[in-house]
Amino acid sequence: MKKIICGKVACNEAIARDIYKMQIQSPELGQAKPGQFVNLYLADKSMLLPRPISICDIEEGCMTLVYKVVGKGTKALSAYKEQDDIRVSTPLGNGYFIEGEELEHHTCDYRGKKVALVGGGIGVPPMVLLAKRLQEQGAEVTAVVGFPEEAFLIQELKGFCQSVHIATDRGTIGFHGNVLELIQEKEILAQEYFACGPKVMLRALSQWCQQQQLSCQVSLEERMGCGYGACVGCTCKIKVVTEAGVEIQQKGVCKHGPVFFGEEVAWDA
Amino acid sequence: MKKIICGKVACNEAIARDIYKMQIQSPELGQAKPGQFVNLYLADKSMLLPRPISICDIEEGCMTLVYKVVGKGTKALSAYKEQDDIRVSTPLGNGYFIEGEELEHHTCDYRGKKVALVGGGIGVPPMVLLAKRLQEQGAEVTAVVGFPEEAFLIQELKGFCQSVHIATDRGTIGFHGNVLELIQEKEILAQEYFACGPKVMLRALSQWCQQQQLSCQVSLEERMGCGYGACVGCTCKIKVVTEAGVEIQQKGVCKHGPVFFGEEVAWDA
Amino acid sequence: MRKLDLSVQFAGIEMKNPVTTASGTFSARDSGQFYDIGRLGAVVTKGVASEPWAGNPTPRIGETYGGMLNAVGLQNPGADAFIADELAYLKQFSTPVIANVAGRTAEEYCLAVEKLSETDVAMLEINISCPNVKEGGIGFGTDPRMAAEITRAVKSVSKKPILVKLTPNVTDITEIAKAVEAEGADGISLINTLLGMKIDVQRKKPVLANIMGGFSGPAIKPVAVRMVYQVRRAVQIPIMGLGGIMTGEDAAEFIMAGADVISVGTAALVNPTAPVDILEELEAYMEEQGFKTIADIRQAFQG
Amino acid sequence: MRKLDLSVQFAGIEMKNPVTTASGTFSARDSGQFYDIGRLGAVVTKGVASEPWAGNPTPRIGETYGGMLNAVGLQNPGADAFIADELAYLKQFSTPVIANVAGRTAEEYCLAVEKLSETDVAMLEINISCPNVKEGGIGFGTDPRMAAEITRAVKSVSKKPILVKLTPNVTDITEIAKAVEAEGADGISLINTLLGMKIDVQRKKPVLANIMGGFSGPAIKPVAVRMVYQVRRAVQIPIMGLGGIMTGEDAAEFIMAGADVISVGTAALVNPTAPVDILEELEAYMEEQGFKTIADIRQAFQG
Ligand SMILES: Cc1cc2nc3c(=O)[nH]c(=O)nc-3n(C[C@H](O)[C@H](O)[C@H](O)COP(=O)(O)OP(=O)(O)OC[C@H]3O[C@@H](n4cnc5c(N)ncnc54)[C@H](O)[C@@H]3O)c2cc1C
Ligand SMILES: Cc1cc2nc3c(=O)[nH]c(=O)nc-3n(C[C@H](O)[C@H](O)[C@H](O)COP(=O)(O)OP(=O)(O)OC[C@H]3O[C@@H](n4cnc5c(N)ncnc54)[C@H](O)[C@@H]3O)c2cc1C
Ligand SMILES: Cc1cc2nc3c(=O)[nH]c(=O)nc-3n(C[C@H](O)[C@H](O)[C@H](O)COP(=O)(O)O)c2cc1C
Ligand SMILES: Cc1cc2nc3c(=O)[nH]c(=O)nc-3n(C[C@H](O)[C@H](O)[C@H](O)COP(=O)(O)O)c2cc1C
Ligand code: FES
Ligand code: FES
Repeated sequence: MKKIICGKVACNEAIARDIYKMQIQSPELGQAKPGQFVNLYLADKSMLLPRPISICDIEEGCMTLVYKVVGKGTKALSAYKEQDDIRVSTPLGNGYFIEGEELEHHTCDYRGKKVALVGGGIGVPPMVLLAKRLQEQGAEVTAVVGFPEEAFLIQELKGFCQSVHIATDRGTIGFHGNVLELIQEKEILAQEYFACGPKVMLRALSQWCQQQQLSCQVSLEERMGCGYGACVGCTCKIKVVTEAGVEIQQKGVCKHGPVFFGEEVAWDA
Repeated sequence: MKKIICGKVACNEAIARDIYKMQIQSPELGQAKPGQFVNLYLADKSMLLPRPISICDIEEGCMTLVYKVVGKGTKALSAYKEQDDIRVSTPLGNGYFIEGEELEHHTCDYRGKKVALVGGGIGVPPMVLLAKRLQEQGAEVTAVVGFPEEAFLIQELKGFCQSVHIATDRGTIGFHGNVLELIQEKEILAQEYFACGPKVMLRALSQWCQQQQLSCQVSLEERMGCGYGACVGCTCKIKVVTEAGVEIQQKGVCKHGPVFFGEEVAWDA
Repeated sequence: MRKLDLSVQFAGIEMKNPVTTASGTFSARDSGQFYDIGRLGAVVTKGVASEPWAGNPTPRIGETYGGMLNAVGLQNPGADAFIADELAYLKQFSTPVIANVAGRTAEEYCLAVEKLSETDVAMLEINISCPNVKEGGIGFGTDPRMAAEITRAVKSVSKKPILVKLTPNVTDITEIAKAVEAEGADGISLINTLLGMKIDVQRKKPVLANIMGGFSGPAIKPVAVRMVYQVRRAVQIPIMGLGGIMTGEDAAEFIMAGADVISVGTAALVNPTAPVDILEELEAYMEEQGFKTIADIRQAFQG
Repeated sequence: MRKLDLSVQFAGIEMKNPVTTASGTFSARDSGQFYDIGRLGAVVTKGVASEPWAGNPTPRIGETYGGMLNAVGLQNPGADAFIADELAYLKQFSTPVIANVAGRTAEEYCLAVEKLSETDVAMLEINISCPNVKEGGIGFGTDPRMAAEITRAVKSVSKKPILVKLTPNVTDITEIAKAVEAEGADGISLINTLLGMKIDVQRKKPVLANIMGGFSGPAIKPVAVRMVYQVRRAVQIPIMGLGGIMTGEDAAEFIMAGADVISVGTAALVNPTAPVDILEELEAYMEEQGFKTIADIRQAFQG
């Protein structure tokens, strides 16, 4: 059964401007797939809805989250102190498809395979756990990460990647431009791409991959209510092949996603 | 100007079943009159209204409150820990009339005067500061305090009173009965009575004092909104002598009270 | 001590306790991953129409002080898919199913009701907050005449008891309640969401793509309790009370106000196990107060 | 950087900023002990009738999740005492005074308006949420015909601009707004309190002696914002927006929705300095966004 557990904040510190790393401990925390997220429930009772945050890293009993302060909820989160209690769900969503099951025409064996992980802004955190798992499965992992100005999680990524390429919007660090421009310019080629970040980035990358006939998995974001499939708040439009041809269906980001194959997503619908 | 200050909880401990003593520190805490109260503003943002609590004791920079857990707000209050911040108003209301000003036919000099302080349940806390001040003014102070079962603040009262008489509803400690029965049975006579407690107690005492032609000040309680005179939520009915005779007017407990002379109160209106 | 008996008779069905889910905040497979659905008195399913509806564009969800907004727009797969999927899945639980029905015309409501009447749902809940496309999109539930018309229409085709779910966005809720009672509604559920709006002053636009949406959660409870109280004194038929119930004491509050059974909506988004937690808290409250039955709670009220 | 200019023209009066107090939550002497009243754009005083009203029995106040209930029942000393006391005291501040007026019949409203017209109040705000004793106690503000009747009556005797304050407890707020605009109202203020109720399940009785009461505070803001937005699109006259404003961003939200000025009610009970705090926060928001005037806020809205 899924459940809401009461964790303890083990650390909660700024790692870049407005970016915090929080570690939560609980004996009830098990494993998670990269790309899964958790719901954080705030102590301030005027804010009812959970805040979904991707799992950046997880080990038995301890989970790492990295989040940006963008509003009231994440602001309240940034004020949590060590040893504070925090209510958190067990992992939600499906995560990236790297389990080795046969997925239609997509590969299932990552041994020796070249993969590129593409993260933008607060889309970078889930790339850490993903890099770790893909490396464990024998893949040759490259990360391409973009930020407005200040980079974070670079050391963590370097632990699991053969190379980490950085782009910043203003050229403050690394490449001056966005991640797709960086990929194209530096010809960072891979057999499969995994991405998380702003919708414009995911869409551009996905279209480029389609042109190149490369597989691409993207993690979508949508404003959520429940985060577990009950409220039908978080839909996205997905192309589904039915007897009648290709049909656009509404899928829950929290339940059917957040990860989809780039070519499935009906970007313009 | 009155203000809301941010104090620090210096202690918050159970002193009897469901009864807590909280000390709040702030350099902005000045003096207060006995019978005045403060508004406590809770951190839980789902509860908006302040909780009015009588000042039990106050010294430069530190205030003592004693409260009973009766509902959500006081329950939340009991969970405050040492060093927690707490928003609290500067003293509100008028307190007991012991300033020495000529108050119509009431006395103004307490030197050598016999006074009795009558407290019931959570009406006992303000009696501590009152006893202290009346003793300072040279009065001979007796306290008569009643509880359902368990007594509290007895030591504190003994510090300022010549004698402290205790009554409990079930006879677990001291006299078996209520404070008025105790006063009558033990003939605890004084020139002036000061009371705080449940309305039935205040009313019975006030009527008895009127029969004996003794002065009696009572501190009323009413469900409050603002606690400072803005909402007109907390009215009580007070007899006022006007040109047209005795008129019953509505007075704000928070603003015109909480202390009134027993004979002013229109108990049945 | 005698054991607690939480069972209730509600508009012709037997329920082991008065706690149900609120339509649109419960999905058998997803909610069922957090608790045993079989423990509930009944489940109320997400609104379903005769044909599939696409719902509104995203963002569909917003948060307000102590509440939330939604503009899901009644996205649903249509009655046939609902029967084949959600309803078939729910068969395994020993819990009565109340199917919530949406429509844009009386004919659409009736079509869905006819289909659902052939299944083993225990009861149908008619959501009359939907806009009436034949009368300029004004909500059926905001006018006693239209509310009566829908009730009459669905009653004439339904083989199941009919609950009519009222919208609170009206001047006089008792007028609507009396109109649906007069047309033979077996029960009333209230309240549906208030109409609300929020603007994001950083982005300078409405939080919901749909601009306005349904406002629910603990913030709205005082309106819900007031309406249950008013309707209880205006009609004889049983009431399902909802709107902001977060705790067992909230459930007891609705029962005192006049509800026979209660539903848990937004609370289940805030805490997935809320329906069963509230059931347990209601039991604890009854123990503490010495109440043995749900009727004891109602009778204790000095209103 | 150019200095901020928060001044607004509102229904014929000049205000140095758009922040006012909400009727019934402000008392010049008592609120004035916490902040300098002179800083506010205007003050709206507690409802006053032609003669004194006793109001309701206590308890008059209850707390709800993110909100509160009140059943003060418009206790007031009558227009004469109000003029002699509160109004005289307010003369010392350089802040326009908007006097809120209550009544049980059109005649009573007119009597109070006539008396107040002779003073130097800047404007009158007519609270039409009061029950009409001549028509069975139904609220004037819940019916467009009655709302129009009161507006016409007070306009015919008033020498001051008239704001009509609408109740949100109606099916269609725009209908009422249009009715009062048609009768010459100079502005509209909304919203008054929702009708709410709370039961204390420990004591087993309603929290308010009056059973039901006015529901206010941040909990109700989504309803208020929605109604301001709807009314802004239905009428031309200026709007005073209120209902749950707690912060400067909340104030900006109402301005984006269509309010010309805003009022702070319940927030001032939760925090006595709220009106001036909100003014400062609004200034900070404007600075941060690069807005120079109140009109800039409204124009930035992409609604
Ligand atoms: C599957 C998923 C994974 C995510 N992972 C991360 C992560 O690892 N790190 C991170 O910093 N952020 C992540 N986010 C985004 C994060 O949930 C929001 O930034 C956060 O909820 C904002 O809360 P707030 O109260 O601070 O913002 P608000 O004041 O509520 O809003 C600020 C902005 O955040 C968006 N937002 C608010 N709540 C949600 C929500 N429940 N779902 C989606 N968007 C929301 C709003 O649309 C708005 O644009 C993720 C979102 C999703 C859906
Ligand atoms: C002038 C004054 C001085 C007080 N001094 C003390 C004191 O020294 N020690 C102490 O223990 N209690 C004192 N009280 C009572 C105290 O304010 C309430 O017990 C407290 O506010 C209850 O809050 P709650 O959330 O726990 O209760 P709730 O769940 O809100 O209600 C429980 C009970 O407390 C009453 N109550 C709640 N809020 C208020 C309020 N704002 N004003 C009055 N009654 C309320 C309710 O009517 C109800 O009966 C005083 C009250 C007043 C008016
Ligand atoms: C996300 C969401 C979806 C809803 N969908 C429906 C629906 O399909 N049919 C319906 O009658 N009510 C629907 N409602 C209204 C709820 O059933 C309930 O009446 C309302 O939310 C008030 O209860 P609450 O405060 O406990 O949520 C929905 C509410 C929410 C929050
Ligand atoms: C205690 C109290 C008393 C009020 N008295 C009046 C009144 O006399 N006249 C009036 O028009 N509105 C009155 N109101 C309504 C407020 O002015 C305001 O419309 C409402 O509370 C919503 O705003 P808020 O959420 O900011 O409080 C009163 C509200 C409260 C809380
Ligand atoms: S957030 Fe509720 S279904 Fe996805
Ligand atoms: S509590 Fe508001 S006037 Fe006394």
